[in-house]
Amino acid sequence: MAHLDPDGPRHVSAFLRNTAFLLGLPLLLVLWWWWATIDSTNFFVPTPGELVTTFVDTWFGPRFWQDVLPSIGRLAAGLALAIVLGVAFGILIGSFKRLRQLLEPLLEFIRAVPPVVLVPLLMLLIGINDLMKVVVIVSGAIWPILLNTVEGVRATDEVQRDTCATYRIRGLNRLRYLTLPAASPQILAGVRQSLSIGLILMVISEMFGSSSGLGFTIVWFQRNFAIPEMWSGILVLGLIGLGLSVIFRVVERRILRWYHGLREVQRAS
Amino acid sequence: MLQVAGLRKIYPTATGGFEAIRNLTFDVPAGQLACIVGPSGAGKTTLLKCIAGLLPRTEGVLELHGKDITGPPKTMAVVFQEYGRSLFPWMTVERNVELPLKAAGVPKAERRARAAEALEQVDLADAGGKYPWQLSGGMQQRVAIARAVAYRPEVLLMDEPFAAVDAQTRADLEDLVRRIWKELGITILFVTHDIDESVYLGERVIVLSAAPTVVQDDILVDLPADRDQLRTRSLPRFAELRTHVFEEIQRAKAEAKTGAIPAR
Amino acid sequence: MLQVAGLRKIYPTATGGFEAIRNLTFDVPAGQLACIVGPSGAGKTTLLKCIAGLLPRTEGVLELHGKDITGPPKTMAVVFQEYGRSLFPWMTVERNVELPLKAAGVPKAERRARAAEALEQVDLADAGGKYPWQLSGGMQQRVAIARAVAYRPEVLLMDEPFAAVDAQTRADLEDLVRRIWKELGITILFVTHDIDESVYLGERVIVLSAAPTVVQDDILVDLPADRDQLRTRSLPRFAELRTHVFEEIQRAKAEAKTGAIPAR
Amino acid sequence: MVESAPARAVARSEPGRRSPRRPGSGLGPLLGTAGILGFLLLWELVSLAGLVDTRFLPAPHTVLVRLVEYLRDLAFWRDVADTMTAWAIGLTISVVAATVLGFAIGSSRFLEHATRSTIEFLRPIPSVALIPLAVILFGVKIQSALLLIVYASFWQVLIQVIYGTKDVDPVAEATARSYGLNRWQRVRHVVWPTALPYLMTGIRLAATVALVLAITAELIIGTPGLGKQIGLTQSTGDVVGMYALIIATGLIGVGINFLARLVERKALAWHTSIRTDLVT
Amino acid sequence: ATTTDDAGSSASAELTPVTVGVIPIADTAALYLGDSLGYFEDAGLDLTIETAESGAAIAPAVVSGDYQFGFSNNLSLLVANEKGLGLTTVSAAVATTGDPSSDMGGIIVKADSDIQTPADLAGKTVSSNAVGNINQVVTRAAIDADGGDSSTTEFVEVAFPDAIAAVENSQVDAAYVVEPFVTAALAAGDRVVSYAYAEFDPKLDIASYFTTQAYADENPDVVEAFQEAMTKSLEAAQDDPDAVRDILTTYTKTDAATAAKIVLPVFPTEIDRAALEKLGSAAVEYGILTAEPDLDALLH
Ligand SMILES: Nc1ncnc2c1ncn2[C@@H]1O[C@H](COP(=O)(O)OP(=O)(O)OP(=O)(O)O)[C@@H](O)[C@H]1O
Ligand SMILES: Nc1ncnc2c1ncn2[C@@H]1O[C@H](COP(=O)(O)OP(=O)(O)OP(=O)(O)O)[C@@H](O)[C@H]1O
Ligand SMILES: [Mg+2]
Ligand SMILES: [Mg+2]
Repeated sequence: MAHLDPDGPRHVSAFLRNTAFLLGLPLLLVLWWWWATIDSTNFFVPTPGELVTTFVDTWFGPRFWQDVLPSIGRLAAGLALAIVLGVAFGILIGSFKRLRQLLEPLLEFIRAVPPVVLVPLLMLLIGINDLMKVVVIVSGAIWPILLNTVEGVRATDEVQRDTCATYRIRGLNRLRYLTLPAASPQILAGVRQSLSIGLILMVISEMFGSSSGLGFTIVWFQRNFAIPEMWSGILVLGLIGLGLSVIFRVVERRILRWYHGLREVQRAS
Repeated sequence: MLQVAGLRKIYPTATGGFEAIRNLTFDVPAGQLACIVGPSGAGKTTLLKCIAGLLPRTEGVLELHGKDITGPPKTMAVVFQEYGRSLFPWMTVERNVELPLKAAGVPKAERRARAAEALEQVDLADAGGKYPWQLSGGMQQRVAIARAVAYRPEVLLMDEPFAAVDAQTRADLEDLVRRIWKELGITILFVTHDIDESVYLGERVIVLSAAPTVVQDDILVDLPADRDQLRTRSLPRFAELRTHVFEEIQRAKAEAKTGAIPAR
Repeated sequence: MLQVAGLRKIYPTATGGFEAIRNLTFDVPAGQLACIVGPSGAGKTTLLKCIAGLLPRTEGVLELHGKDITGPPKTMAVVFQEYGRSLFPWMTVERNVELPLKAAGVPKAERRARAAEALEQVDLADAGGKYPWQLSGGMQQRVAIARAVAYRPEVLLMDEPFAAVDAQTRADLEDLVRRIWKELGITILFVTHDIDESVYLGERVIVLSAAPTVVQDDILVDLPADRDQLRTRSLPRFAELRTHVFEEIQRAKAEAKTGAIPAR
Repeated sequence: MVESAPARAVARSEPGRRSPRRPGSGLGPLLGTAGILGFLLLWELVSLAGLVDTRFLPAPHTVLVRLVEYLRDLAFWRDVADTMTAWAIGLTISVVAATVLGFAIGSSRFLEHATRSTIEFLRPIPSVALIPLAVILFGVKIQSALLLIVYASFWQVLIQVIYGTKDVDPVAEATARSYGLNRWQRVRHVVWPTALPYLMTGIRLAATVALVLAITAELIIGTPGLGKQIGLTQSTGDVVGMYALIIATGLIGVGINFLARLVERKALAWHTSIRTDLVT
Repeated sequence: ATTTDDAGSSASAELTPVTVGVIPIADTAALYLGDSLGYFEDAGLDLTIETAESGAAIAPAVVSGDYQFGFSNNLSLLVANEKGLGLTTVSAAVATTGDPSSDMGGIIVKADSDIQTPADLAGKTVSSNAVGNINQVVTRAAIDADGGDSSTTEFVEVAFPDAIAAVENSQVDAAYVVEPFVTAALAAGDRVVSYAYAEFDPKLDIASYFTTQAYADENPDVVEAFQEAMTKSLEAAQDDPDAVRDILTTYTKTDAATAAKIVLPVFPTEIDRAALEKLGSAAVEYGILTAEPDLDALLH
């Protein structure tokens, strides 16, 4: 928060600055990469130029509709489920100490099982279909949300809790007006982590029982030594991650408006 | 109506427990306005929290309407000493005031009206749309008071509710408390550090000793029921009473100094 | 020494900004103890934060020793109105008091001694090993005071530092402030709501208007330098001064009521 | 600073439910065990009822018997040691690096803005896709596994720390600044304790992710460890052995979390969550 | 040679350390057998065997020089060379039994499935351990040869160990599996529709040992020594199935009972060029390769 300067070309300069922030470091990194690969013949590391051509050739076309879009759909479904379940269970577990004691070791147990070995089991129980892949995404993406929600709920300010108790604000009201908002900064930190984990699991879920999808395609490229294509697939993943984070930030700004206001107005400097 | 008998409260600590309240016994009949004074750290907040059902007691009887207090009773409102933290930063002032009414199922229109009225009474009619963290300390405290007033509880517990407001506002708020007390016929327990305030406001002043706390004195305020900032405060009886309360607190502090504070 | 000229502060808000301070101009010479009073929400806290270099001003001059204040100056200590939140819950009381000294590189032994002394002065010698959240409101506030006192700053800003303590403790602390002020020859800016306190403590009382704030009045307190709770307060000049201050605040509030609060 | 058991004599109840003097300190681990046992029981019932073919999902008692056999086998412990070594090294590297970077980024607006897009881009890149890179860089050595472990767990901690550093109470921050604490001192005395709960969550997340990746890397690349054994059981259809190893993995996860909780209790005794937990 | 790790420590100084990356399955039994018989030491090589779960990790390690030799299925080698990896085979490794009624790999279906011949697989879902690999090519070839239209068959990836469950739970219609899962499936009552390796070409080589052309050019002696030892090993394996079954239990988790039952592959000493050409053409036809492969470059 610099000095308040509500005048004139703030919009334009702010836009330019944001763009610079958005692209500055990536540009530097690309330059460095370009410089490093300028006379390299390493089979496994393509040059930026190669990568861009490959990227266009590979992903602009039917592959986008056949592989990328369905994957994004499953990812979206998985993330939505993970958020709903993670927050719901997180609040339950965070609110009741006994429940926490009962479930925590079990959850830690399940959490430590690598998705790669979990997939066959899910395949067995659910079948080889989209639902299985969504469940794989949920099975990994739920943890940061769940854990953060639990911690956020537990850290709710005592005076605020007491206030609710005395005014007999309970049940759904308490959830809606105290528990959720109070934990929301931490919940959203968890959601942000889950976005990228969901993406990673989308790839893993498509490594099994698949014949299409972004993750499948990347692994297929890798296995068939189509290295520039593989990197271009990773680029797609990165871009999706970037897109998710932009959407996330817009949502976060809305949900946490009070929080950012509180922090930023007061921490003026 | 409110019965406190043999109340004892020990806070668990790493070193085994701290005895904040040793033995408190007093009754508050329905519709009384009782002030509680005592040295800093005497256990006033602790007492209020026990009565509000927020803190389990270690020993003793706590009854409201003859029923044991096991959790926050209905129709009780509390204004906390940590007013800043008792407001929800994610809601505007208006919504903070409305929230308890909403939870109690008061219809929207009435809720709005009551909140607006209460904010008006604490002189914050303009601040309804702001967030608590956009307010000054005194304004925050007044929001907490407005929230309690709008709730129209049967029992109102207030923990140094006027600590952060200026003298004039304070006087206005004092009169507000007496007015709603009379109008609604509610029971009020009012913690304050201001001896004049305790005498001016209360019908009775309970003086607590230093921790571990007992009732040091219980003074009936025999001033006329209609009080006025200028006239009442200049009554000779007012001066007598305040001197008496002052001396009692002095004595409470002096005793605490000599005797070591026992801890379990 | 401290120069405030044409100070203006507009808080940025969703609706464009709220003008908390319109135009403040005053000087505080080195070694003065000046009290600041004003209605709730007048901008006292805002002013203190600007002087402390914690809040950027919108316009105007703010100079300490002739140098523009751009960040928190060294050798300045602040006691915040939100005492509870200004203590760090992860440290014991002792360590809270010691922290600024540690940061300033004071050797351990001296640090210990100064912290112990300061805690003693605020009557909390026993509470050093506790955590802030194990203390009552008044005790927390005294810890914050002890921290400032132990720091031995050149300039001390205090924002309603005695709001949560009982009358007797308050009197003791008032005398403590005057004593360290005299002993250390420091400059003190003291915000209070208690008019008597402002007159008893200060050599000067600056009265602020309601927001958007200007200096309503600047009163020299021509009481003897050696003050005493009983004698000084019963001086006729004391009564005159406090009436004067009271009237000024009344006027400040009255004016705010009539004129609408302008917002940009 | 963990409050001792006798301190529980007075219990602070959830609002609305008062239950004084609850002697519940030993109940926690008991309940946790009950949770796991309940899960195993459910699984046993599922296989008893024939809901799934035991050839593909064996009944837990057969798996547990195999697990006990493993526990008596020195080779198993060597594998566990291999896995845990990779885990510990990888986790340490990522936690240290992420904490340092997280504090740097979180306490500087400029850095935060400048790095955001890059972080968001790099974070979702799946470690498994980095296997070829890891193998070219390091071959089939522990370093390959480490690369994957570090890459995956680093972000978990980093994001938590960045969020934590931004959660500093403005009044606390103002206090520190007004007392002339310099940047480093503020980080040490104010930002660090505030971010600590977040960091703890980050470490707990990262610890498990590191374990998952250690196993996965061993499984796919073939570096020695539990994962490699899981791969071997898989490729020969030894389902019972596979589930026994998976259960071993899960138990290691439980152990790791237990340790993390222990550290947390010590480090965060002052925090609302622990404080109220102790007396709740 | 960059790998120094545990090589060298046990062996005497004259031995050249080499590392071979393999998948721990029956197909690589010859290598283990030869190692235990000391053939590699005899050839002046100090052999280290590293295992990987799949071929995906082996080729990069060979290209980067971490391993000197690797084990890979032949179609992957063709694909890799088309992408310019410059690999070359140094030795045959494993081939089909050539017996279309009992082989080490085949297409399984449920006992009561209505799929009777490969042609019935048209329009169905078939699982394979990896899409676009040799198993898919031979399966499609089997369908087309039987008069079906293999382009209507959907291939999905299911790891071998999970394939039987997938078939029995009707999650896929059929699955391509290799030993020991063929035996396991038969034991469970499943049916083999086609032993597609043998159907494709009775002399089909499934996999080979390979290195990079660059390494072969620089270290002809090492390559020659390896080939020599490999040949002896393959012969030994081919001659003594019991020794193969024994050694199998040492480096895989296969128990002796299963090891005794499974169908062993052929361990040839020469790669059959004609069968490989046929495989290449089929791969081109099914779009896995873009052009007829250059076998001269691949075969050493
Ligand atoms: N959570 C706690 N753990 C341990 N001791 C506590 C705790 N809370 C309060 N105390 C102690 O109990 C005593 C009474 O505290 P309480 O807050 O009730 O005082 P008070 O009368 O409200 O004081 P004040 O007027 O300063 O607000 C104090 O000595 C305090 O140190
Ligand atoms: N962050 C903020 N955003 C917007 N307005 C603010 C903010 N902080 C304070 N204000 C407004 O500025 C005015 C002055 O606030 P300030 O806290 O300085 O008052 P004060 O004089 O300290 O009052 P009190 O005596 O009640 O503490 C108030 O009207 C308040 O609503
Ligand atoms: Mg109190
Ligand atoms: Mg203020």
